[in-house]
Amino acid sequence: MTGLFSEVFLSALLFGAVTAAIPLLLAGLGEQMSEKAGVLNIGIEGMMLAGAYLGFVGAFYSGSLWLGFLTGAAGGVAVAMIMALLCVRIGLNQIVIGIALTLGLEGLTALLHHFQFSRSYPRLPAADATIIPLLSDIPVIGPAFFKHHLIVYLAVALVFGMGYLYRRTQLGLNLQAAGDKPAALDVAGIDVIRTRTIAVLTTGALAGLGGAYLANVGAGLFIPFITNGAGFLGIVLAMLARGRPVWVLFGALLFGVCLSLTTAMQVAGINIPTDVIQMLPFLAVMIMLVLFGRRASLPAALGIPYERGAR
Amino acid sequence: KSIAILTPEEGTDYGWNQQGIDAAKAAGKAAGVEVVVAQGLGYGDVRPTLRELASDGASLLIAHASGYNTSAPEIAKELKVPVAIVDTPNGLEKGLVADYTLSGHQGAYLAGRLAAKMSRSKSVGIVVSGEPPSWNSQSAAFAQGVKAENPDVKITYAVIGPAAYSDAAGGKRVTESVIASGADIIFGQGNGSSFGMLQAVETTKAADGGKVYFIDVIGDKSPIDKGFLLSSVVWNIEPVYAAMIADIKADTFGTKHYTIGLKDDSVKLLKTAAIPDNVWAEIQTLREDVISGKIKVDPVYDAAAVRALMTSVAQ
Amino acid sequence: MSGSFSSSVAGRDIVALEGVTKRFPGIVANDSVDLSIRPGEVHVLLGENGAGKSTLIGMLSGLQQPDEGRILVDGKPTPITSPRHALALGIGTVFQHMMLVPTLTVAENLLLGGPWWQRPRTEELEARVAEITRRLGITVKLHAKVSELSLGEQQQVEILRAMVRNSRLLILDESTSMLTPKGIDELGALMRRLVEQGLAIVFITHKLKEAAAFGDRISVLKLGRKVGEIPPERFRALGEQAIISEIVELMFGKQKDDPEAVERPVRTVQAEAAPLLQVADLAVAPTDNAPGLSSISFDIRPGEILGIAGIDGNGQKQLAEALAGQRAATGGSVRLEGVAIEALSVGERRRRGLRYLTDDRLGEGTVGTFPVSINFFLKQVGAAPFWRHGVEQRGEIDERAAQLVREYDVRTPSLKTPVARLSGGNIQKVLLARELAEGAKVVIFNKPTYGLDLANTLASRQRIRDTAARGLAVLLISTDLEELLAMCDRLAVIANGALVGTVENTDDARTRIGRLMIGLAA
Amino acid sequence: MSIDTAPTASATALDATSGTATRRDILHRLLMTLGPILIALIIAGCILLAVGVDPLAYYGFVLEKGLFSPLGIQQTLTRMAPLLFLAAGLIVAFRAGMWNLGGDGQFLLGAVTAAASAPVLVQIMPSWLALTFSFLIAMAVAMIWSLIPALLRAYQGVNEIITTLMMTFLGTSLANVLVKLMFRDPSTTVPQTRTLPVEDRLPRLFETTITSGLLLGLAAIIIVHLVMTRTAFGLKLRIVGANPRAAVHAGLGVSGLTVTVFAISAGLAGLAGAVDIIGVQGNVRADWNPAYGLAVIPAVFLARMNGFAAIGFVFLLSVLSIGGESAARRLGVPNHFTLVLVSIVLIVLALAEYVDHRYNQSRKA
Ligand SMILES: Nc1ncnc2c1ncn2[C@@H]1O[C@H](COP(=O)(O)OP(=O)(O)OP(=O)(O)O)[C@@H](O)[C@H]1O
Ligand SMILES: Nc1ncnc2c1ncn2[C@@H]1O[C@H](COP(=O)(O)OP(=O)(O)OP(=O)(O)O)[C@@H](O)[C@H]1O
Ligand SMILES: [Mg+2]
Ligand SMILES: [Mg+2]
Repeated sequence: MTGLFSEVFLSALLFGAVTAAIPLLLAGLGEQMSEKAGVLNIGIEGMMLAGAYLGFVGAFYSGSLWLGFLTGAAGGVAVAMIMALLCVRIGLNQIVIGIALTLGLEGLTALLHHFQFSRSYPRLPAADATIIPLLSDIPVIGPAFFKHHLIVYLAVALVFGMGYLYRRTQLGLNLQAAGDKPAALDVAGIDVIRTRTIAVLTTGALAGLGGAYLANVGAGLFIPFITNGAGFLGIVLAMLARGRPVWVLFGALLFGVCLSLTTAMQVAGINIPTDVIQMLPFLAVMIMLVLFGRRASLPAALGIPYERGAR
Repeated sequence: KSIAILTPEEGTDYGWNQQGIDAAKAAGKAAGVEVVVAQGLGYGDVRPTLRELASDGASLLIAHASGYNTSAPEIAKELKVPVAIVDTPNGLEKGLVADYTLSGHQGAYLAGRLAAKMSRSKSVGIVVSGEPPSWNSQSAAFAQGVKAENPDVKITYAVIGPAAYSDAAGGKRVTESVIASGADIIFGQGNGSSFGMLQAVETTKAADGGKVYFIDVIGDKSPIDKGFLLSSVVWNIEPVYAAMIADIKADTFGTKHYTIGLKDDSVKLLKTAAIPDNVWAEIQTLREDVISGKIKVDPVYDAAAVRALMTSVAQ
Repeated sequence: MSGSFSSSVAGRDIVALEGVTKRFPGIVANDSVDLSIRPGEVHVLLGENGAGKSTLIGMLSGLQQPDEGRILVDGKPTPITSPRHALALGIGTVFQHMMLVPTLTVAENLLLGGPWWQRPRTEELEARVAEITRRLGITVKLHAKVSELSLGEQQQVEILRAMVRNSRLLILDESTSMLTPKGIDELGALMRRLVEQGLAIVFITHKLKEAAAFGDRISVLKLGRKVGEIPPERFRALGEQAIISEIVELMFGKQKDDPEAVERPVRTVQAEAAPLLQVADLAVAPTDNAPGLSSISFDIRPGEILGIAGIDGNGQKQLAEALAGQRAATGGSVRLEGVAIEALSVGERRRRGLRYLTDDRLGEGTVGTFPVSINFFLKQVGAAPFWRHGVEQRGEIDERAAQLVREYDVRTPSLKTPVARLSGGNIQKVLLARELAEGAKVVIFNKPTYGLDLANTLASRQRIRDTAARGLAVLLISTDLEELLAMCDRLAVIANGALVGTVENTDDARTRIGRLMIGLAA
Repeated sequence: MSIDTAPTASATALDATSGTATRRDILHRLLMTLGPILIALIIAGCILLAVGVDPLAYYGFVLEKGLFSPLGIQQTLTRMAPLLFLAAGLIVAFRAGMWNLGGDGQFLLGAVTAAASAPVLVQIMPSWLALTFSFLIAMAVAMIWSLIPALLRAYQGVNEIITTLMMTFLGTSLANVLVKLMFRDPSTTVPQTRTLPVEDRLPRLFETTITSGLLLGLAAIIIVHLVMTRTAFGLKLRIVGANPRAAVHAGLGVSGLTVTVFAISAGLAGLAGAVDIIGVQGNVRADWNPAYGLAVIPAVFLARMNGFAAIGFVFLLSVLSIGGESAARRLGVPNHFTLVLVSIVLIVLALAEYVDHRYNQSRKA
């Protein structure tokens, strides 16, 4: 059994964990922003699918991954615009619209795929990696963490950017107020609807980007239902992270590592059914909730549409 | 008059669904009967579709998914319509229920021999997106083939997830890990996720810097190949369906098992340009041996047994 | 007072309302109201609960748009389209309901509204706040979370916020309701200084004495219509008493001198009777944002009203909740008619006759979206005759609800109206009706007249007195010392979660309480 | 301490209409439902046109195969049975302000335990008793499964949206593990539970193929509706849902009620699983997850948590899913189009409700 866990294999596992974590990270960061501003964005799975599809279409036809990320983000934003219009502007129920959008995008992207790609199944070439000098030479860790596509480092940098945004900028204050007491924000002269719209559209962009990464880098192709519930995991991550972007990062990595663990255990010949291993991240989080549950509070106005002057 | 086939996914997957639909169409055409295709039905309750197809006058319902093998016989009894189901050898009922338990294990065995011959690193991988019986039997036979060819070849077996059929990203990720563990030939089974495996093979270099090859199952992906497809265990279900239609006409439906195998080329290994002719010739000899019974390949359907086989093989 | 100043700018309205009408489903909240607001004047707006004062303010601050009529700013017709617009016009409002984000700090709340791309300019703000607070003579904890502040402190923050924004027109909607007498006087002085600097102020209150003391001009609203105005000239000509009686006449159409100065009726506290409520060494643990209680002990006899005085946020709410069973006590005993009840649930305590009238009418007293009728019976769900075998008896409920609406003079469009649509005073009447219903033995009133108009205040006080007269024990918690002196037999003072002294309500009670409140021995 | 009064309030905005409806109201609501559906069909029709399919033919098939043909309507009604139970469970939870989004996990565990117990029990006791036991077991298991989110919410204030979503991921995996490792039918190669013989399943109604589970489902949702609107218990739950602080103030045992709500809601979801297995499916295969919950949640909202309206929406969903599959097959559209159709219908219905609400308000003012 000695050869099983070679350095190359270990770093491939960790590399895979990071690749799997990035879409969750982006979705979680996006969802977090919506939730901070008081919008429960259940439609994020739909936004990811739109991003995955359009992202793939963009990258495939243009041959540029970056253009793919752009079109993917735009796809997410397009779906988010519906959400913003229906749930933020005119205050429709966020759960109804969210689920409807998810169902609709599942169907629509599958339909488009059927007419467009279901005979050719085009696949993209490997994503070119940005190799970080020095760091990438560290054994195991280096190839696992420092040989990714540039967008991965940007996503991680975004975690800290978001942290800064929330804690140090006026917009961060606005977002928090929009989620905790929108009326107070309104009378302070900031348009609540606009603030929430910004948040939802940002969510769309991030979710779309996450979907595009999943399709273009994670899989290298698009097939129907490719997101496989990643959006819902993003919701869970965002809620657990309680407004702290770094926790989304930790959570996403936990899920990624657990996925790679599945492979590692199989290769090591440990015979636990994959179902059981798949339960591990959820079990871990559940146990965390049982132990530290009380602290998982959410914005007071989450899910409640804001209407000026309503009693 | 007409026969109907029901598949869980669209018949454009270069795999199980497409092979079933294409075969049904071909068999129908040959026998001069109309073929109704109900595809993309999912793995839920297909009783409504079965009833409707029966009431529309189909005289044979082919329930082309193991998930349909409870509902289809029930509808057969309810409406007195012949149905064909898969993976249920003891479900036969004269005039009503026929079983076709398809297993490409003989072909997979040859694929294993082929992989062992061609692997430069003496390490091959099996990646599956789930563990249904028909895949298990091929995984096991592949491993047996590898070991029979060369006991020193390492086999790495990895399941993407419990039901990761459409998890293309997972397929790619797991395949990349398996390649990193040293494999330079991947035997892959999985519907949508197998495209992710293919992508991984196309974009990842083997340990020696060379190409990684992919061995596919059931369907023939050469139309979309970019030069990484080594072979495929191709199933041809048409003889099965043709026999069924004939049995219905002869009133012997539901009395026999239909199988596929190397003998009549209903299971065959795909020859690609990547396989050198001498290797191919050796494989053809082995094929004769399997057909003649000189080499015996037994199907192993149970997931736990397959895993046991892998670990024992892996040592 | 402000004569010299207002004459110099007289005639120039900062803001004027012309024939402004605002309708809500089932109600005309403002009906062709004209109003002129001038620099250098404190314009007092008076009116009963639901008269439409807050609605008027809502239109001035951009929250709502009038259905008819127009608003002139600096003489030009200007539709005020949003709160941002109102702020840009120099209209700063302190709303009746708290408008601070509880999870942000005071500083962050004050900074809210700046350009979004900027870093919050904390240093700049600190300097500015220091200057204003020095001028106003108040202190604020800039870096405390708002949720940790008492309601009084929050109100100060809101006033400060309006100041920080350089408002030309400052609107204060019932801003004194949470302040101590001293705080009210300070606010009065502050308003005076501000108008002297050329600001205009609109000041809404239910306390006629405040109106008379701080105002320059008074407008009275009734059922959405403006029924009268006392202009500054007349205002200055009249004395306090004359002003008050004129207001009362405008509001109620009847003549009566200072209506709040009712005689304290001689009551029959059964001194020898066993106490109905005995509290000994009650203690509650402090939480993140509320003080705890320590060794609280007192008795109340049948027919007695015990008042709890003190500055808001010193444990009054904790005391009431601990007695009612809503908050876990960490020690001590509570006995009702001699029986220990400290281990009983809220519902069980209520069934035994302990009633608690909360000060948080919308937050916990009612379910805002439920109809008025159901809100009468929130604490009796399942009880006969309104429910039989668990099944709702709509007829019985409506009948009794209609009776209570009449008896307590609840002004509501219908029994089915969601209770949150009623004005504060009418919601309070619903609560009173609910708590004083049959079976009460001990009643805890927490700020029972907070936010009520004069008529409702008087009616509520009378209910409380009647309650005691029926032989019930009453615990009256209030921050309004006048109210306590007018009602109670004995007064205790609460400070930092402990009772610092109890005095009989005799002539010198006021000074003794005052000494206790500022930390001296009585 | 803002636990989550959040989604609560939006739930209660809908809850205000618990009163009785007059005939005119019902007519109005019917119009306000059929109108938007028509509009949704037109929008979806444009998509069909875009992919080269005749929308009229498509809808003709949907109606014929989902509603007007005897076979179609029977299938539709049969499909409704589990959905009705799920909707009933969601109504209880949503009215009480608890966002039980874990319906699918509870459903699957109920289904698996029913499938595991029924075939065994029918061999040792009369069929009706065996099925009753199976139902009870399924209900109990789902209730126990809901205990963790319930207790966390009741005593720790942990938001139940997170916990129930996670429990659904967990429950789905657990259901598979149970099928593969514990309750597996040894006589099949495919991992699935033992099959309940057709004659032991719930009887069919009259001479049709409609399962009598439909009646159970209807009974469940109507009882739930009446309990929530007409009884003291229901009012207590609604108080907790609309304003948890008011519930504490009114002396209601909020923690106990919370756990009760979760138990009832999950129990009904478990029963939904059982009724699907015992009434129709007969067994559970590994990796089976129809994910009914996701579609039922919006239906319950659109029905404003009114049981009778929910029946209507569940019926609509069933017609669309049964007829949509048939129409798609006949016209060569991928079956995924049904998802798009359902989505458009949901969105337009939600919009219509908003427009209606606005119109009513402006008329009253
Ligand atoms: N958004 C609204 N929707 C419906 N009705 C409203 C709304 N706002 C106010 N009302 C109604 O308009 C009337 C006037 O209310 P308003 O709050 O202006 O009274 P107020 O004079 O401020 O009373 P209070 O002294 O109790 O604060 C009340 O009957 C109230 O119920
Ligand atoms: N009189 C004014 N002085 C300064 N700025 C003004 C004035 N009127 C409008 N504005 C500015 O115009 C912009 C638009 O105003 P506002 O945000 O109220 O409009 P809106 O977004 O169209 O409507 P809503 O109020 O419904 O959001 C704002 O940036 C506001 O600051
Ligand atoms: Mg007011
Ligand atoms: Mg008031």
